[in-house]
Amino acid sequence: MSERKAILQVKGLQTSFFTDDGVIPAVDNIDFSVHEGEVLGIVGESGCGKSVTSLSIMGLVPSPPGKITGGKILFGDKELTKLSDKEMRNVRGNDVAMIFQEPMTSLNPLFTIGNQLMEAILIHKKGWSKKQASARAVEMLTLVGLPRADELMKEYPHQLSGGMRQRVMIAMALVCDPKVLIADEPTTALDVTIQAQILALMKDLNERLNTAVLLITHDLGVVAETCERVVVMYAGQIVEEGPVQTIFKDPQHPYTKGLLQSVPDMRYKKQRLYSIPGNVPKPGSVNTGCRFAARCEFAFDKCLTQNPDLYQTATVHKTRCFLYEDQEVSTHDRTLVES
Amino acid sequence: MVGFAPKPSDVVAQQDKVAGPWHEAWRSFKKSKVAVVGAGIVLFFIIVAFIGPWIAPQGINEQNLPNRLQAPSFDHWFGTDDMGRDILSRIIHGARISLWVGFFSVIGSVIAGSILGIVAGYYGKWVDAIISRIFDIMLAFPSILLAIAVVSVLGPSLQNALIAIAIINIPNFGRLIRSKVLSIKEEEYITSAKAIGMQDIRILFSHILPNSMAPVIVQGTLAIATAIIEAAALGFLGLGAEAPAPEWGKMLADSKMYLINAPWTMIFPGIAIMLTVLGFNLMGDGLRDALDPRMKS
Amino acid sequence: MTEPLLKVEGLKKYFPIRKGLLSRVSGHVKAVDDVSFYVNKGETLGIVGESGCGKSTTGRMLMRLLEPSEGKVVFDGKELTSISSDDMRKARREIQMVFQDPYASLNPRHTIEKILEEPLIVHGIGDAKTRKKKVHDFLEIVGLSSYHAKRYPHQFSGGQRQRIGIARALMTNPKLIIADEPVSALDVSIQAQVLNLMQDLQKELNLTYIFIAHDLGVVRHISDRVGVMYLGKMVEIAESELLYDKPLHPYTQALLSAVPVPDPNFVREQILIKGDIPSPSNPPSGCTFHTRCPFKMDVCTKIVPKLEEVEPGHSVACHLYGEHAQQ
Amino acid sequence: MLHYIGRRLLQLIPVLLGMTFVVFMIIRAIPGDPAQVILGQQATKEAIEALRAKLGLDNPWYVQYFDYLGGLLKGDLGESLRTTTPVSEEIWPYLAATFELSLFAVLIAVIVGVNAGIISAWFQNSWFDYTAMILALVGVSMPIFWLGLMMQYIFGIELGILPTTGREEVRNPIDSMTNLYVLDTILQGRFDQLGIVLKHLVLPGLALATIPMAIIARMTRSSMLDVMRSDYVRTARAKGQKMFWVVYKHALKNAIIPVLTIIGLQMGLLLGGAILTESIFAWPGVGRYIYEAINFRDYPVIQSGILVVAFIFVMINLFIDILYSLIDPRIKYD
Amino acid sequence: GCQSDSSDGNGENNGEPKILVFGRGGDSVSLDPATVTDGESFKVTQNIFETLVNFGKQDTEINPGLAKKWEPSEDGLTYTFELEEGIKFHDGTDFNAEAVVANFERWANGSGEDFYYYSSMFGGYKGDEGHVIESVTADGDYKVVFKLKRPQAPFLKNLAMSPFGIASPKAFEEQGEKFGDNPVGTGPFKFVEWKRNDSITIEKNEDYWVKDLPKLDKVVFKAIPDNSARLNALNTGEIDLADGVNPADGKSVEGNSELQLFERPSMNVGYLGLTSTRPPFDKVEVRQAINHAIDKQAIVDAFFEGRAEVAKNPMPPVISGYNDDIPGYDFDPAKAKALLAEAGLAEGFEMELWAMPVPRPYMPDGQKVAEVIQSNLADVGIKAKIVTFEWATYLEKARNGEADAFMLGWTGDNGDADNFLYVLLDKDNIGSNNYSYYSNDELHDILIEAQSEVDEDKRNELYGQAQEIIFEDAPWVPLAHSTPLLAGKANLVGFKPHPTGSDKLAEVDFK
Ligand SMILES: Nc1ncnc2c1ncn2[C@@H]1O[C@H](COP(=O)(O)OP(=O)(O)OP(=O)(O)O)[C@@H](O)[C@H]1O
Ligand SMILES: Nc1ncnc2c1ncn2[C@@H]1O[C@H](COP(=O)(O)OP(=O)(O)OP(=O)(O)O)[C@@H](O)[C@H]1O
Ligand SMILES: [Mg+2]
Ligand SMILES: [Mg+2]
Repeated sequence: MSERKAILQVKGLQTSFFTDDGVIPAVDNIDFSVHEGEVLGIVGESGCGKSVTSLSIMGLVPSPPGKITGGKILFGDKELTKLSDKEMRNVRGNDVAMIFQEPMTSLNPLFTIGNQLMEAILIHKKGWSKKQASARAVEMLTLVGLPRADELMKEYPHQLSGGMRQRVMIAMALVCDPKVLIADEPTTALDVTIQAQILALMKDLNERLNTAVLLITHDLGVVAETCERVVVMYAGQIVEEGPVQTIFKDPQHPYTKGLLQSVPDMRYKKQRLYSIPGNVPKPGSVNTGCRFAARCEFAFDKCLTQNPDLYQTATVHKTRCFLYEDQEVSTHDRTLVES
Repeated sequence: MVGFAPKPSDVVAQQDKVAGPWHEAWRSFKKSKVAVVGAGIVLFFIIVAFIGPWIAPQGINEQNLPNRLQAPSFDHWFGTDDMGRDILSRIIHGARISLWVGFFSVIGSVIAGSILGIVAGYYGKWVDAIISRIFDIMLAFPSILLAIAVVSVLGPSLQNALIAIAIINIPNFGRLIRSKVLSIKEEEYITSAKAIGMQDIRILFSHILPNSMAPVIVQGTLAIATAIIEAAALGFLGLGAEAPAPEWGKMLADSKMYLINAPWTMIFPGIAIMLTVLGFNLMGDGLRDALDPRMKS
Repeated sequence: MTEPLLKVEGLKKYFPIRKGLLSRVSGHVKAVDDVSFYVNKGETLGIVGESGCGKSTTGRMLMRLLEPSEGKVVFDGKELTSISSDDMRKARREIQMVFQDPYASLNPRHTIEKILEEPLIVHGIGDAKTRKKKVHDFLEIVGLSSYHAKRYPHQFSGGQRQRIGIARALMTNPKLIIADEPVSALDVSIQAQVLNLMQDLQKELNLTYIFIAHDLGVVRHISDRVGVMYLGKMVEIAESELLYDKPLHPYTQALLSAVPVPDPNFVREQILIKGDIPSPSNPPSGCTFHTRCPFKMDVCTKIVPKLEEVEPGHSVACHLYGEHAQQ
Repeated sequence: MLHYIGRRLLQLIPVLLGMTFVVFMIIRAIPGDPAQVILGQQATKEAIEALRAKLGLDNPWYVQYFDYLGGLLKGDLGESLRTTTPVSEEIWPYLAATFELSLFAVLIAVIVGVNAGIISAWFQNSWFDYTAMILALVGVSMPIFWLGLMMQYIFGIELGILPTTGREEVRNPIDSMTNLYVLDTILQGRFDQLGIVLKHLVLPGLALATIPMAIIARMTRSSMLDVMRSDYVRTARAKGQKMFWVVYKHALKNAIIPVLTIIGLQMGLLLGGAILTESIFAWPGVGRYIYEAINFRDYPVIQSGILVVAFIFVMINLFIDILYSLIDPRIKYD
Repeated sequence: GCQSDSSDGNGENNGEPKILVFGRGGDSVSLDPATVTDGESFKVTQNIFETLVNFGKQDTEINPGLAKKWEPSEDGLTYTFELEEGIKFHDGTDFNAEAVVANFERWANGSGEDFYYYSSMFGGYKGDEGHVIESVTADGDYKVVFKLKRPQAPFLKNLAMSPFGIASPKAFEEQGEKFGDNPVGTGPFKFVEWKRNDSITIEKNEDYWVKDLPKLDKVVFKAIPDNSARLNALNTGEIDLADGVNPADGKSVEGNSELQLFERPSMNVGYLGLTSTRPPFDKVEVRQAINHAIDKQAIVDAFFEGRAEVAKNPMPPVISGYNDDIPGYDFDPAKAKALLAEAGLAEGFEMELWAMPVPRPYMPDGQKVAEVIQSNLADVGIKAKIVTFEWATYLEKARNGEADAFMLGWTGDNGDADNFLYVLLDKDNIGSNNYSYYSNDELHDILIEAQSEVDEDKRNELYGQAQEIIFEDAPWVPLAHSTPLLAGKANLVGFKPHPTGSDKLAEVDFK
């Protein structure tokens, strides 16, 4: 697995919002990479910065008030944050594509499915005729499992159900064979049975087309079922990162643990759910100490004054918690393990 | 005690001190520079309206016919009008009337329009059909005729000009509110108000009305200018400020004959109206945000 | 057996689709089509089903926020469906509702104090002073503090808002609370807080819940009995253990298998049902699920299956279990 | 759709009936006697009495009203008291003139207003945004007569590039068949004349367009700001689409619907309320026609004139409603 | 710009046609002059139709018209007119005695308001008791004899009025009601086209009986309602002649070398009427006090820009019978106060001052003048509240005697004193044109006597007395006799504005 090349690397990304009330560092120094053909999950509570991370990669952070204030985003060897407008447009949809949370509102209600799909094609495929684009669009619609693709081309988004629309979104994202597909909560708005269909489809496409997928969600069930690796975010930072098996079996960060415990499991009835007390702090309101300290049952003095680093606790497992400070695998060890 | 005692961190998200709604509104209002500038302008004119009689360099009606249509000079900063009266003094005195006309005629139509619009939007069906059709009629109706009717029923006066203008503008606001109410009434908090057993009247005025005012504030502040100008335009029907009261719109209308020869008769009242509208507008935008607790982060 | 607190019989809601010059009714959206169930005092009835299957419509009809097209709702011995609308308004004191989106269901321009006091004012309970006191008491009960009273909804987190929503429902000492997807908009960790709170309150105040949700995990956690709806009909209703351990209706089975489980090692047999939910304005004939059902039989396209008890405490509406079972 | 149009047309009947009744009552309630006004200040009492009798004004009001309604049913709009010409015959040239001017003004207002609004929203808080907003404010707080006379002075007298009054060069009149001069000149292939006609439209068109333009600009701006934040605009950008197309294709079509409503409302103003503009630019439009009829208490002209304008106004709004459904496939009227 | 043209003066032109565009405030109502009352209609018909006798170029003296000679009988009951020969109507039919008779027959057979001016100038229609004309008969082809029931002093002046332009009998018989849209007369211009509310075009009558006239090929009357806009249009060259120039613009026209200013000789009076039935205006001292209180000169200087004469009588000086010996009330606030004290109103009183909402030729800006009057009255202790109504309402209410004091004015129809004094101030006309409800029996007797007095000198004597009575009783404050302004292109020649407001354009030409 580790032989796979990192195709998208986020290094020290920092994105802030400059509002009347001051600067909100929504994403604060984040590092992760997506490898070719893998499905990487990002989980975390609402407002922890998942969407801002993905928008930063796409160069679509609403500006003003948002701005990338630090770090690098490397696609291959292209530094995305340094690209000109025009160069960035070439990346969007072509190299990196994105599908959004709300299938209901992410398609323009006033244009036909065909129009919107073909637009996506014609932007990047210079010199294609409308006919070619149309053929390609139909092909993609079929690929994502939509029946009557030909007719669908002429229909409007409101004539489609939520699941169909999300499939159209996926088709649109994949139309130019992107290397990376960012899916920001692609199924939150959908019913469980439809969600199951969409997730199965994404996995299938990931395997068949070898597109790397960055799957953002707060549903741990979805992560468990679809992802290979998981990044757990809390208040703008990564608090834990590792393979899905490890995270679920052996969560290290107290936040991750709490998260896993508070999910009701359909398979059996818990007497009482665990719940992490308190709320996510407002970004920017915690300046010293661990951001989770206020809610953490294991917090000790150090946690209130110092912000822990992201410790490498195993080759492929990192945790931002002082409890694991001692377990950090030294660089030396790491190479040992890896070899 | 059940549930969880809120940990201190529970309230970390809300660092602002507990304060009354007006205080809150004021705080967020202050934050918007544009709104403060707007409020400053409006306040300036309101102060002028109040203390006008004491600060005006000359009386409002001191005619001096030999001295008519003098260009701005040291004695008459804004020049004199066709009766030889000091324009600056008249503008200062006129603030009271013009603000009154502009503001209250708009308030009048906003109130009437809101009530009709809300009822139409909320109850829908035939109530809506009737009110909407009445709006149609009013919109297609020449305002002059309406104004003439107002005079013939109520007699000529400034107040009645105000009423006439208010009536003329009712459908504009009514339609605006109605369309807003149509979306507000589908909001969950309206259903939840019904679910606790709330009466319609209370729902209408305590819940729907305050939440549908935003577009009206914006439109209303723009309408102040038109109202001032309209009030002057109705002067020939006897609707308007009683002569020789210095109403800005009338001063502007009176300047018509001297547009080229004595442009100051028009420029200064014009600027006064424009500044007032600018002030109300900027303030309106700020107010809309300030009165909406959501805008405060 | 004691008389149930709430009894629903043959409840229907058809929304007319108007057409033509004189807005003649040309068809109906059968949002709820002949639903019957009961709820006992002190228990929680969960209702699950996919979006648009009529869960909310059912919930709203119980309170007559929507007038039922047909059917009877008997609450505490009183037939709600036949009283005047003003009496109904007053009766709402006893039945309250908690909404899905805690933010949307609170008027953004009112302070929490005002929001909580309003039910009392509306029903003429207490004087200004006692009302204030009650507001503060209930804020404490749902785990907030009295100093929150002067704040606006947007100043609270999702979980806190839902607590406010629950507090409002409790203000008039209701007997029954209808919770329409009360936790769907919340994060898992917050969701846990709210679910726990609801359970605690139920014990303490002897409340009865109707809990509408689409998350089967959540419903299992909180419900004593669970009803599954599909396209305006109740297709299965059973005690919670029975339903989860041995789902009978193919739709219930599919639904259960589609829920992702937060365990990467759990391998389950997924029944991926095909296609989308048909339109309730033009529902399929016979069993409405037959278009997507993996076990479809001929009879399914023709005869509407009845909801029948196939084992104690477990009813299902499916031809696989009825008289046509062997065909 | 046809059903919907049919229903709206049916609804039109009570509206117009209500309209005639209201107008009828108002003009009879206000002082001022048509006979007196027609005959002028000099008129003697007897002459006035005689004229009143001849005009049927001495009948009870309901008799007069039902007479009028009866006429309407037969398609008879009555006859002007002043010119003794049937209103239906007389009104067309005025309507045509107004129609031409309003259309032109609406075009200006929409083209300039919508684009200004779009650019303001696109570059929110830029100098363009601020300038456009200030100009819009100036626009609404400027009396039409002032604007009109100033434009005449600048473009007519000082620059001498545009005619200031009327619809045509009086020394070189247009041989009109339809009274729609633009159409006439095109039909006749007189493109020199077409140029002249268009030139004559510019100043009154601009004056008339100013206020709607300002309102449309503001409306478009706020509508665009909403739309620009929407998910589908983000989707379009995520495809790599150029900002220009994102704005002018994806956002605009969505933002235009509330703007259409405003345009519909403004049409009422343009149609019947353009009296000032029509006077200053000597435009023989329907606004002045009705206005003068009011001055002269020319009852049939007032009644039928307002009726016709109201009819057109309601039709325009119906047209706009239909336009909605053409723009937005989700809107279906049945 | 306008037509540059060789000035050979005989109407022949060797290039472009000579077109005069005459900008004015409103459109005509109908082009059948007999049926209308509005000045804007007469402005046009004056050039299409001709009357038996004409007014002078710029006065109301009687000159030959279609009749080259006329002879009144001694008793003033018979008039014999000798007509010009060889004149044809525009439709080619002959103008002759027959035609004249036909026209008078048509008018005399009217009823109600059909021919308003006919019935008001000649006392009704055939069969009416007051009808002055006994008969109109043709005596041969070119002689017409009028028989009157009683002498009518202004008879010839009446005949010169525009409404009595002689129309082609063939045309009005054929056209009926539509004659107003297709007028046919004998005048220097023929009707061409009428675009309602916009323009009326008339063109040269090539067969006009007066040699070398008209000089212009075409005249277009263009309605431009706004005074300032009309002047702008003159400046841009869209029109050549503009009626109704604001007094305020007079100077700038004079200062413009491309334009020239015309003053229309005054035949009007603008006044402040005092409703003498309403206390305290029933007291003559109060009325006199108000007359003394108002500074007419200042008003004329400021709002007529000096282009008016301060009025002291209810009729303008150009009209024969004008009594110039009357001193008029001078501006004397002290005296006004004294008079008020005499009336027992030393403390002053409150009143309504009605100001007209629209500019009129005799009163360019009623509102402004009212403000000056208000301020004048304030100086003598009278608190006046300025009130205004929409014009039709204003007239009706004033006519009903609802005003304390009201501003109004009058433009003469035929330049006769009777048309001012009797019409405006006789008790017969209360409820009609005597808005001030002024009633004086002595005055009444004098005015009635003057109506049938044919001797000019005696008649003037009577009117002199009448004016004295009126002066003493002071039912009005006569304010001004204005000279309405017109402006034209500098190269316009031969234009002589007529005091009645209807101008003959036959001799107008471009240099
Ligand atoms: N336009 C904005 N202006 C100001 N702050 C913003 C803006 N957008 C996002 N933020 C801030 O950035 C933080 C992260 O937001 P983000 O949308 O990334 O959360 P998320 O993890 O995607 O949450 P969710 O699960 O609800 O989608 C939020 O706390 C929010 O306060
Ligand atoms: N006012 C209405 N008019 C017409 N149809 C309606 C109306 N309200 C609801 N419906 C229809 O009735 C059906 C049931 O709606 P309902 O809201 O009860 O579903 P639900 O199960 O609560 O769905 P969700 O999980 O999305 O809340 C839907 O198909 C909906 O389109
Ligand atoms: Mg997000
Ligand atoms: Mg629901």
